[in-house]
Amino acid sequence: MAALTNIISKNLTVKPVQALLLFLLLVILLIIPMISGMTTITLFSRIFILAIFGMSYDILRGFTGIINLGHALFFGGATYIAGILFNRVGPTLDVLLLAIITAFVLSAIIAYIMGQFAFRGTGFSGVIACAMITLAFGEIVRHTAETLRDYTQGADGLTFRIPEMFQDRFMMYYYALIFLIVMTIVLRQFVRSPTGRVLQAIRDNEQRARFLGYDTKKYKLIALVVAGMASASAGIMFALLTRFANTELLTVQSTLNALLYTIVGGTGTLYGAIIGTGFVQIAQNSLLELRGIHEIFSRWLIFFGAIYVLVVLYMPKGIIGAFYQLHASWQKRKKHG
Amino acid sequence: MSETLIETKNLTINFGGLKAVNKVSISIHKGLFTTIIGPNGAGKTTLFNLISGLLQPTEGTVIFKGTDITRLSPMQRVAMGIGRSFQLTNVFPTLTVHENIRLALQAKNRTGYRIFTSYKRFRSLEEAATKLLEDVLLHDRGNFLAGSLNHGEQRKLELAMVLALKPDVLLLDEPTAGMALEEVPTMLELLEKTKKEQDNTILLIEHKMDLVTKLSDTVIVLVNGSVLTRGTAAEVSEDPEVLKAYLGGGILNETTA
Amino acid sequence: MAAGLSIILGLLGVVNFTHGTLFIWGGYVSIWVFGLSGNFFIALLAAIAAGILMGLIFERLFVRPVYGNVTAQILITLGLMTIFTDMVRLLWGPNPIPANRPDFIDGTWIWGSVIISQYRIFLIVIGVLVAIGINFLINRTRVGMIMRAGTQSPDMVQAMGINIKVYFSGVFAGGAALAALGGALYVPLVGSVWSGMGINNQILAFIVVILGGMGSFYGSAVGSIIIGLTVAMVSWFYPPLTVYSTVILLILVLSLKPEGLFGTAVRR
Amino acid sequence: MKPLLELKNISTFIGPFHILQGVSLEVYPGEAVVILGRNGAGKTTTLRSIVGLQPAASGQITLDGVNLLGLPPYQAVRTGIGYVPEDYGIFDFLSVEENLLIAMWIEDKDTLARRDSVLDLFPALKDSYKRPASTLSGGQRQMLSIARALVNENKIILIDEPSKGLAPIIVEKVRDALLKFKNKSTIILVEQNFDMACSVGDRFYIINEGRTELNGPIQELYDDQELQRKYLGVVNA
Repeated sequence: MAALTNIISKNLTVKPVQALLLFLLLVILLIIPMISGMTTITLFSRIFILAIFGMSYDILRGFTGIINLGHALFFGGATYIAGILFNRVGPTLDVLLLAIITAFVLSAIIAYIMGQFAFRGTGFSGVIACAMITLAFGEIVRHTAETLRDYTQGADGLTFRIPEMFQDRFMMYYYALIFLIVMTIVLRQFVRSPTGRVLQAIRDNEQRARFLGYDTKKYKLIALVVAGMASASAGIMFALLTRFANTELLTVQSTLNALLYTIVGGTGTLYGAIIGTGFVQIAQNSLLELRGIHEIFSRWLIFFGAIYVLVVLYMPKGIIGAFYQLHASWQKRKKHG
Repeated sequence: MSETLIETKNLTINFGGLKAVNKVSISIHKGLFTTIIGPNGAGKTTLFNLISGLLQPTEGTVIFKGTDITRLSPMQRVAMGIGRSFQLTNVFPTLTVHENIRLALQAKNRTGYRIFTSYKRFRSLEEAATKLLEDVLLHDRGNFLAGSLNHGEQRKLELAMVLALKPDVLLLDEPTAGMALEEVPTMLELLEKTKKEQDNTILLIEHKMDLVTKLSDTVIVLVNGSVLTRGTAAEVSEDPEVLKAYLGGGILNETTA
Repeated sequence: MAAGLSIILGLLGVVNFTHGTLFIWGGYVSIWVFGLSGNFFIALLAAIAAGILMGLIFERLFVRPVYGNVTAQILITLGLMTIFTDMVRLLWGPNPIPANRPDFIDGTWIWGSVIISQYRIFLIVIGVLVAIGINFLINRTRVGMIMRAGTQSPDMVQAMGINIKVYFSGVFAGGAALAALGGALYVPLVGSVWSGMGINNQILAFIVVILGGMGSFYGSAVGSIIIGLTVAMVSWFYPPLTVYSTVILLILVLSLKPEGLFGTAVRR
Repeated sequence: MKPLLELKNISTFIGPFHILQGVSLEVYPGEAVVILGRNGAGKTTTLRSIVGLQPAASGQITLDGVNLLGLPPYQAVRTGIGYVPEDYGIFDFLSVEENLLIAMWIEDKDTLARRDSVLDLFPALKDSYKRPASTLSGGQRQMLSIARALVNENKIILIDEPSKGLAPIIVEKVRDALLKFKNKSTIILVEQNFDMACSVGDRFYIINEGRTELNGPIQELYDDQELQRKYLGVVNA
């Protein structure tokens, strides 16, 4: 096991202690399905997949400082693409591949076009313009999905069959876990690349980045395309998990979900999105179980909004940030005491 | 005289009727240290903004190495070799000091579009960044977040970032602004070193006259958006017109009379 | 409604996503009070009161800490939008509620071949009255004077011995009241109210404000007319394109001229 | 005699900039104090710290025994300060009349009477009384800004570089106006125009690098050219 932690530690450039913790976490996650019921298994699969959606948002909000209010279109759009193709062509692995390619290509193109419009301005009005334009793009896609009832079934939702190998919930858990690990490594690599650093520089101080000679608009476009594709990949996995898509997936609310995952966990950290997703999803599930006590517990969105506003106001760095703060003050006290 | 690096012709900008910079024609010669002085509101920083591309002039042209760059974006100008620092400190606060410098180096080396390679793979950048940190006396601050540095240290970091771009001309906007008095001599030393070691062309805005006198080859005096005079520091400070601009003419009539 | 948003965005420099929510709250409250009291004007007043109350709460508790931070404003107001939209569903249920027009203006006038509903005329009258009222407030009163001065330099207004924060709250509440009034008036026009109505109108209002130039009251009036005409024309020729046309208009305006067509752009 | 306005060791930051690093000054009733100093020395910031627009981090500010430190600007001003900022602070969207009205938080008979007498001081303003302030020239703006500081019964008037950016003839007019009401009120004047400073001021303070370094009767400074060059000219000693 020491050798294993060593490998993890070396390849992920983390401290041995952290590597050991990561390894333990992995073991726990591997064991969970064997000792728990179907609800827990599905909940965790869901968390794994939505965490990717959250992380893709963190690339934008946390690392580049972009607010994209139409981000759900990549996620929901991919779910729809997979669903429609499975229904129209057939639930086979070939079709899944086709869906993945289609979703990737389309997200990249849409992200590119969206960025061309959204990243024109800078400063105060630039932020507003970006939020509005992305919101508008999201609404266009949602509206299109509602209009094309023949394909999407509109608000009623589209149910579809999926390839056989994904039908087993138990195995799906592991697929989702592997998917999460792979995507985390990929995105982590991205934010640690020279490009990723430039994105953070843009978030910190766009004007200065321009005066170092960086074409900041191009970098924002890269960020949006990468985030769009990551979120599309999560959308496809989501299709395989739920076998269902409705226009709810495309609403601003859905985008806000991703936003909530990242800010609860901590923006600009990538892992924060995973923690945030876990926290939010588990909170949602527990609240819904309290439904029997009072009707208000079924109004998830009220709690959602409340958590969200409180986090923005009082815990802008999220759980990870709060943890670091505690850690820092604890060490200070140790030093002095 | 040596070759002209930057030339402005009739540079003018209007801010709602106010001519912040009015028909300024100056030429900056290669290898010289030129300082711009002038009372508050004389248009010094605005002139920098016009040369570096943050603002577009209402009239006139900016020529750099013989090319008209008046309509180019700031990014393009940086690529051509114009590096600038800002009057207000302007670093990337949530990145480490080391990363701040590396970003500047990386911009010069054009490795910004390597999407999936870890930045740690670029050894030469790492080393160059460490070297630069030593140059500006920040070597023990490399792993600090830039935002946690004190003000004087941030100014030094900013100087290092401009140096990292290895520009043909450095525009430095009041590198000592807001510094504690004790820190100013260090900055002076750094500027002197920059001037000596690397045969740089430097354009500086500064208020502290002792600095100006020690550093400059040429001084340009800007008043109310126009060039009043230019010459060596000694010439300029003896110029009655300049005194008048600074003192409002009060004593001058009597001293000359 | 656009006027309310324009005032908030323009005078305070606050991006407000709660407007759509205030709009539907106005609608629900007015229907509810109309049902209780049977008097349409009391219902309208109740909607305005609800708007003011909510506006004050939003401003005091949530918006004040984030003045000057656009990103936080967008995030916070989006959160409030979520909470209060869902609250509507909790209080009045998720399904559309039918809304009746008050009897005295429910009829139509037939004028040659043109049929005009009395309610539309009523709306136009109210609209003109509100416009005149706002115009009077802004140009003829001390409050308006302070508001106009505040757009230029809040600091200097403070240096005149005026507590500008109170006025900021007032402006925010006033904008909120206009949104709620807009909702209360809109609902009888379309005949029902449902919780999803907010976001559509929010987008429309943003378009109007941005088209007209942020903070410019006359601009947003012109913006309303442009939007109205575009929507009418597109829905005449090819109805399914209506939503696209407005949204595309928004994208074009924002990306070509971010400060709006009549831009007194917001600086700060 | 007790000073009317007293600053003790004021320290003010703007963002990370430590602008004022120890400013102390005393202003006695009825006198006109001039603050001099080079660009960026902290003269404007001193005025802004008194009014509270740029709150001081530490030190002591009292006006007529009332503590001003920590008060929001609107309360600080109401203790009796008229503030004429560097860029005049005229509201462009308001008419000349409204610009005066907005400053009058009490609209009683006295204030109205005072307004009329102030207007007599600046006849140019009377002519464009109903016009939007955006149409005023630089000199008129300066007059309006000063007039605005005079309409209330203020204990002290702070004026920031009234000569800046104005043509010499206009500067003369501004000076005349200042001289006219100088005897009636206590004034702090920040000035780079030495002429203006000498003719209006009774006493001077020199701020250098964010600290008050020197003070005395204005005549002393006027006679000492070495001093002038050292602190105000382009040459450093």
